Amino acid sequence: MVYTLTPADDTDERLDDVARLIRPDGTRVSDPLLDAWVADVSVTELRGLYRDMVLQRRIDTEGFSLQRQGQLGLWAPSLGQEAAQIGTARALRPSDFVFPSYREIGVVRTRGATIEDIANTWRGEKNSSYDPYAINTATMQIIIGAQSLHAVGYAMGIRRDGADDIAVAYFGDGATSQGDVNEAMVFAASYNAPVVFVCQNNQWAISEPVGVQASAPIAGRAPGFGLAAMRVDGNDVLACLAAMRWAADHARTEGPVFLEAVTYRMGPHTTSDDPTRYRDADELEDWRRKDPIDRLAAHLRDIDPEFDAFAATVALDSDEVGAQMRGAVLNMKPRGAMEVFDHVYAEPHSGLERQKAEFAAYLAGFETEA
Amino acid sequence: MVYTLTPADDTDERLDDVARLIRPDGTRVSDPLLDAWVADVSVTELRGLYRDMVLQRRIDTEGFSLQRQGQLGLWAPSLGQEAAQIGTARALRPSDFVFPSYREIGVVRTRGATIEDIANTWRGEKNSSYDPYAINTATMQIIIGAQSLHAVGYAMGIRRDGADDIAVAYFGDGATSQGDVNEAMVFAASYNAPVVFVCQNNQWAISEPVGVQASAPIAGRAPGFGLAAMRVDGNDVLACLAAMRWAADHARTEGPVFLEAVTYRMGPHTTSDDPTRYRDADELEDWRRKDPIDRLAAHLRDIDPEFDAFAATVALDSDEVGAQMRGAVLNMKPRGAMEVFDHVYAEPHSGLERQKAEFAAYLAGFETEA
Amino acid sequence: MTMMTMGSALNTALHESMQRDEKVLVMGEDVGRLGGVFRITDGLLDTFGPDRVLDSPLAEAGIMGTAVGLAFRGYRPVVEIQFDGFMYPAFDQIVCQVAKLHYRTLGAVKMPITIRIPWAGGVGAAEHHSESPEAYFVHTSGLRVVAVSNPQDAYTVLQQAIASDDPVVFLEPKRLYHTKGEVDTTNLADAPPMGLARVARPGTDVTLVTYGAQVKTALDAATAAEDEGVSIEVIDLRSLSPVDYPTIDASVRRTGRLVVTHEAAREAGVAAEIIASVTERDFEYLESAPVRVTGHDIPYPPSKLEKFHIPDLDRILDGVDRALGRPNSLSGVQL
Amino acid sequence: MTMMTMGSALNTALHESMQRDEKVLVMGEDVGRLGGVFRITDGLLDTFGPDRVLDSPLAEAGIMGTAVGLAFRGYRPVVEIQFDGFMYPAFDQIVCQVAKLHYRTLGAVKMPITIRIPWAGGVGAAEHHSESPEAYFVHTSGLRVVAVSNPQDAYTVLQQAIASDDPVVFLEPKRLYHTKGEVDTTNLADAPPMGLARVARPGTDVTLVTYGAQVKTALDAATAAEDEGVSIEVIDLRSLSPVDYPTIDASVRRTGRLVVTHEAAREAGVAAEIIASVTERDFEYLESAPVRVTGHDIPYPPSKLEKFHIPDLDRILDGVDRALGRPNSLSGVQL
Ligand SMILES: Cc1ncc(C[n+]2csc(CCOP(=O)(O)OP(=O)(O)O)c2C)c(N)n1
Ligand SMILES: Cc1ncc(C[n+]2csc(CCOP(=O)(O)OP(=O)(O)O)c2C)c(N)n1
Ligand SMILES: [Mg+2]
Ligand SMILES: [Mg+2]
Repeated sequence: MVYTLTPADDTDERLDDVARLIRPDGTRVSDPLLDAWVADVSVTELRGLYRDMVLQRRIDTEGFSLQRQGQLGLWAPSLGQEAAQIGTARALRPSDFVFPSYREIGVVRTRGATIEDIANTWRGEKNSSYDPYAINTATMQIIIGAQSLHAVGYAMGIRRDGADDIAVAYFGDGATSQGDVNEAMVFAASYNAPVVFVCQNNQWAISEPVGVQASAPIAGRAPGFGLAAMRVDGNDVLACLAAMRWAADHARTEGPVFLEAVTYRMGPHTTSDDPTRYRDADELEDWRRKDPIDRLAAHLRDIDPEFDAFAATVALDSDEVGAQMRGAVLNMKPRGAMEVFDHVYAEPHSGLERQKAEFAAYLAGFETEA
Repeated sequence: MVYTLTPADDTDERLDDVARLIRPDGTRVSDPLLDAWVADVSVTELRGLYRDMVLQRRIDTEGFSLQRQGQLGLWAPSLGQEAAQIGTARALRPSDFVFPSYREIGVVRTRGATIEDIANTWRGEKNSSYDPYAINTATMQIIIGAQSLHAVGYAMGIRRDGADDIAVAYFGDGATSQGDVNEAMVFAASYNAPVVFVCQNNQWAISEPVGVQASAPIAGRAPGFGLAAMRVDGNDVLACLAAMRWAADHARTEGPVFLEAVTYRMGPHTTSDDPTRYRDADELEDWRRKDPIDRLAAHLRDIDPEFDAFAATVALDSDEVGAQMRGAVLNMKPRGAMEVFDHVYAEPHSGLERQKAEFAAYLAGFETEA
Repeated sequence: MTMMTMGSALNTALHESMQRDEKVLVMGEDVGRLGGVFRITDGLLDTFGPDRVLDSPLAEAGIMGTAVGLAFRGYRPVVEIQFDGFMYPAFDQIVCQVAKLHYRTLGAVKMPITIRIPWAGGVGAAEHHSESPEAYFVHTSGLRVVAVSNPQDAYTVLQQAIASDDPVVFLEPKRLYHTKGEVDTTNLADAPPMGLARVARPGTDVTLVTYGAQVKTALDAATAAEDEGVSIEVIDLRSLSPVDYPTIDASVRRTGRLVVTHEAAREAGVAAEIIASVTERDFEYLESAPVRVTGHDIPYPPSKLEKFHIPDLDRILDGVDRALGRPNSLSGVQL
Repeated sequence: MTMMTMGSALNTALHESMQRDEKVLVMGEDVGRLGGVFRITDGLLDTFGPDRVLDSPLAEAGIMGTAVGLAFRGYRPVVEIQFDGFMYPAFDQIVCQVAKLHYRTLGAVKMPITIRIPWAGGVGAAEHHSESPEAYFVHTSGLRVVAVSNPQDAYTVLQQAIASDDPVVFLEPKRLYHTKGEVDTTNLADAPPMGLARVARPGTDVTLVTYGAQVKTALDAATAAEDEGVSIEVIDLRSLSPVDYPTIDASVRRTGRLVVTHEAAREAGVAAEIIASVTERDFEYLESAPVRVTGHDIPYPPSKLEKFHIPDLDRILDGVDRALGRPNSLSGVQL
C-alpha cells in the first residue's frame, strides 16, 4: 500500500453487497464461506429461529401499545431487525458475555432476560432488572458506543484468564461515529482481544441516514484497524447465524472481528419519534419486501410441509407472550422512595448515609401527619 | 467487499513500503505519482529545504540546552523529523490554516513563528506568543488529537465560504488511537472538508512503540473512512514536499486526505524523558543512517558542485540563529501578577472582576508594606 | 407581547439570531431535517439551508471540536447537545478547548460558541436523559453558564448568548418546553443583560434562590407559604456564571435567611457556591444557617422514582421552615 | 518505619496490592516498560508481567472503558491517567459508567476501579499538566475521591482505595512526589479508614481545612502564625468524598472560625462545599464568616505565572486574618 484512493461509491448502491443465504423471496443461495457454518441447521432449528423472531415482534407491538397507553415510559422498537438480533445471538454460548444497546430486545431475550425484565426497564422502574451475571449480558447501554469498550475490556479479561469465551458488543450504524467505538477497535487489535463487534446498520440514527456517518461501507473500516470484517444481510436470519458463528470462532481462535448486519429500522426510532418527518414512505415499502420474518417463512414454506400449522401455533404462543407482558406491566409494584439510595456505593459512604437519614426523617414527617 | 481479513504483517516490515524520491544514500529515485509534483523544484529550492532543516535542528539543540540550564521549562525535540515537518509545511499556501501539535517546531517556523515565540511558550511565559491569525497557524496543541477536529471544523468553514484554502492538522502516531482523531476522519468525510491530516509516525509515543497503537499501517485506516491516503518516507524531504503538494491539491479539489510520514524521533520524547529506559541503542543507530539532513546533503552533493560552500554558510547562519534564541530567552521580561486574569473572557465577567479587584488589593498590601 | 411556549420562544430566537448574523450556524444531532428531538430547531433547515443548519455525525466530541474549528474561522456555532447526559463525550473539548482558547491565545481567538442543552429531569425519561451537570460548567473558568425559566428569558437570553463573544452554556429545562408565557419580541435591546438575576417574587421573611425549572416550584412554594403567613422572596438566578451577587445580597440583607434549591446533586453543587459566597458577603446579616434543598447525591434514579429525587414544594417548604427556625423534618434530629 | 518519598510509598503500595490480590491490574499510558512518567509503576512490569501491567494505547476513554470491562470480568484495575489535564477524554466513561454501573445494576456489578491521577500544579509544567479537577469528581455521585498529602497516607490510602469495592479517584499531588517521610509498612490493618480526615496540627484560634499539597503550605502558615501568637488548627481532609464532617465540626466548634484553602478554582469548588456544609452544621458556633483562599477562576496560567495562582503562605495568612477579623487585604474594600 503506497497510496489508496477509496471508492467513491454511494452506500445505497452497495446495500446489496452482502453475504447472504436466503433471498428476499425465500430461495436458498449458496455462499462459499457461510454454507459450512450452517450445514447442521435442521428444519427444527429454522422453526426455532422463526418462532424467536415472531415472539420478538409481538413483544415489540405490545411494548409499543403499552407505551401509548402510558404504561411504559418509552419503547425502542426493533421491528425489522429480528433476523440480525436473533441470528447473531443464537450463535453464542451461554458463557460468552454480551454488551447490548437499548434496541437489542431480541438479543437480551435470547440470552435469558424475561419479558418482565425488559418491561421493567422501559417502564422506568429499574435501569436493569436482570442480574448481568445471571445471563452473561450487561444492562442495555444508552450512551451510544460506550459498551464497545466494555466488551473489549471484558475480552481482555477472558484472554488473561485463559478462557475460551468471547465478548460481544452490539451497536448501531450511528454509533460508529463515536470515538469510543473507534478506540474499541484500536484496543481490540492491540490486545488481540476475543471480541466481536456487531453493528446493526439499520440505515438510520434517529433522523440521520447512514450517509451522514459514513461515505463508505461501515465494515470497511475495521480492516484498517487490523480486524477481520464481514458484511452480512441483516434481514437473513440464517446468514446472520452463519456469519456470527464464523465471527465467534474467529474471535475465539484468531482475534477480533467486526460484523456489519445490513438491515432496516422499520419503526420509529422510539415511541417519541415521528419518522414521517424525515423519511420517504417508499423507502419503508422497499424494505417491507425484504422483511426478515416473511423471508424465513417463505423459505420454510418451501422446505417444510407442516410449516403453516407450525406458524399457527407460533401465532398463538405470541398472543400468550403479549398477554403475559401486559399482565406483568399492569401488576408491577411501585418501588419505595428510600430505594433511590440503594446501591449508589458498594460500601457505606458517610455523606450519603447522612442524606439518607435526613430524607427518612423527612418522609417520617408525612407518616406522623397521616 | 463481502469480507476481508487484514494482512497480519508486522508494522516493522512495512516501514519501507513508502513513497520515496531520495534514497538514504542520496540517490534520486522515481515515483510515478510524486515526480510530477516536484518537477519544478530547482537546486536553489532544495538548498532552501536543506537550510530550513539545519536551522530547525540548531534550534532544537539550543532549546535542549536552554532547558537543561533551567531557562526553559520543557523542550520537545523534533530531532529526526525535520524532513517531515519542513517538506510538508513548505507545500502550503500562507492562506491555508495549520493546526500543529507541540512537536511541530519546523512547521510553525515555516509558517512564520519566530524563535522568540517558540521559546516563550516552552519557557512557560505564554501559552501562545504568536497571534494565530497573523500566521494562519493555531497554537501548538498539547491535548493529543484535539486539533484534528479543529482543522476539520475550520475546513468546513472554508468550504462554506467558497474559499480555495485548506486546513491541515498535524499529529503523531500515538494520536491515532484517540477518539478525536477518528471522529475527525468521520466528520471530514461526512462534510467532504478540504483538510489534510498529517500523521508523523515517529515510531514512538513516549515509551510506547507504534505497535501498541496499530497492528496494521496507520495510513491504511483512512480509506475505510472514505479518505484518500498516502504513506510517504518522512525522512525524505523531497518526497514529503511532493506528497503534501499532492495531498493539498486533492483536498482543495476532491476531498480530505490522510498523509502518514514514516519517520523517527531520534531524541527523547521531551527533556523530561529518558529513552534508554525503553528503547535499544541499535534502533537509533539504524535510523541515524536514514537521517533526513544527511540524506538531502548527500543528494545535493551529487547535483550541486557548490554545495559544500553553501553548507558552510548555513552552518554560520545556524550559529547565528542559536545565539539569537539564547539572547531572546535571556532577555525575556517576566509578566506581571495581574496578567493571570487577562483574556479569560472576551467580555467582562462580574465574578472574575471581583476576584481581580480582591487580588489587586492583596498585592497592593505588599506595595504599602515595601 | 405574544403568547408562546418556551420551545417556540427558543425557536424564534434562533431564527432571529440566524437572520441577524450570517455567521451564526446551528449544528448537532438531528437538528436539521427533524428539527431536533424537541423541535427547537424546527424550520431552520428550510429557511437557512444545510450550509447553516448541520445534521452532525453521532459524536459529541466531534461536534464540539468542529464547532471550535468553525469559531477559529470566524463563525458563531450554536451547538445542540441532544440531552444533558450526552455532553460528557464533549467535555474534553469544552473544558480544554472551548473554555481555554481565548486565554491560550491572549485574546486573539474568540470562541463565541453557544452550547444549548435540553436539561434536567421531571419528564419521565430514560437513564442519562435527566442530568443536571451545571456545576461542572460553573466550576470551569472561561465558560459562562445561563439557565432559563420562562419563555421571555428563553427568547432574550438565547439571543444574548449567541451574540456574546464568550462561550455560553445555555441550559433549557426540558420540562418547561411546553410552558406558555407572554414574550415581548420587540425590545431585545432593552432587555436586562445576560449576567443579571431577577426577583421573581418579592418577599420579606426568607430569600429562596433557584434557577431553571425549579423557579416554578419555588414560586408555588411561595404561594403556599403565604397561606401560612410566611413571605418568601424568590430569586431566579438566570446566570450561574457569573452569579449576580448584588441582587442576592440585597435580598438576604433584608430577610436574613437563605434557602437555595436545585435539582442537581448537593455535594460541590451550585447551592454550595451560593451559600459559601453569601456567607462570606453577608455573614453579619444572616439570622440562621442557609439551607440547601437539592437532589440527593445519587445517580439520577429511574424515572418512576424521580419524584423522590427532585425537590418538590413540600421539601422546599421544609427547608424554609428550617431557615425560619420553625418545626421541620430535622428538628431534634442529630446527623 | 521506613524513610521514603511519596513516589516510592505509592510504588510500594502498588507492589503490595498486586502481590496480595492477583485480580489487581495496572493500566495506562507508559506504565509498563517506562514505569510511568513519574516512575510510580516502576518495576511492576518486571515483577508481574505484561498481563498484569498494561501499556495502553494513547486514548483515555479507551483505557477507562476497557477498565470497566475488566471490572465486569472480576478484575480490579488501577488506572493511571498520565496527568490531571488528560482525564477529560475519559470523563464520559467515568461519570456515566464507572460511577453509575453499581447503581444501574442494583448492586450486581461492582466497579472496584482505582483512578490514579498525578495532580495539580507547582512543578513548572506545560499547559494541561497542572489541573485540579477534584470538584468535578466530588460532584459526581457514585465516586469516592481521596487526596494524599504525605508518604504514609500515600502508602496506606492507595492500598485501601484498591481494596475498596467502589470506584476511587486517587489524587497524587505531583509536587510532593519527591517529599520524604516516615512510613510504617507493617500495620496496614490498623491504619485509619479511607474516609477520615486528620488533624495535621492542633490549634485553638482558627480551623484551616485543606488537602493534598496545600497541607504543607497550610502547616507552614500555621508555623508562621505562631510567631504572631495565632494558633491555627490544620485539618488534612484526606477524603473529599465523603468529607469527614465530624472531625471538622469538632474543630470549628472550638475555634469558631474557618478558612478553607485549595489550589483549584473557587466557583463551585470543594471549599464552597465545605463552607456550605459547615455553615449548615455549625452556624451557631461560627464567630465570623468562613473564608476561601483558592486558585483564581482562571484557566491554569502558564507556569511562570503559577506562583500568582496557587495560594501561598502569605495568601493563607491573609485569609486567616480575615477570619480572625484582623487587618487584612480586604479591610475596608467594597467588592
Ligand atoms: C452519547 C450519546 N449521544 C446521543 C444519544 C441520543 N441518541 C440515542 S439513539 C441515537 C441514534 C443511534 O443510532 P444508531 O447508533 O444507528 O442506533 P439505532 O438507534 O439505529 O439502533 C441517538 C443520537 C445517546 N443516547 N448517546
Ligand atoms: C489527551 C492526552 N493524553 C496524554 C497526553 C500525554 N502525552 C503527551 S505526548 C504523548 C505521546 C504522543 O505520541 P505521538 O502522538 O506519537 O506524538 P509524538 O510525541 O511522538 O510526536 C502523551 C501520551 C496528552 N498530552 N494528551
Ligand atoms: Mg441505526
Ligand atoms: Mg510518535
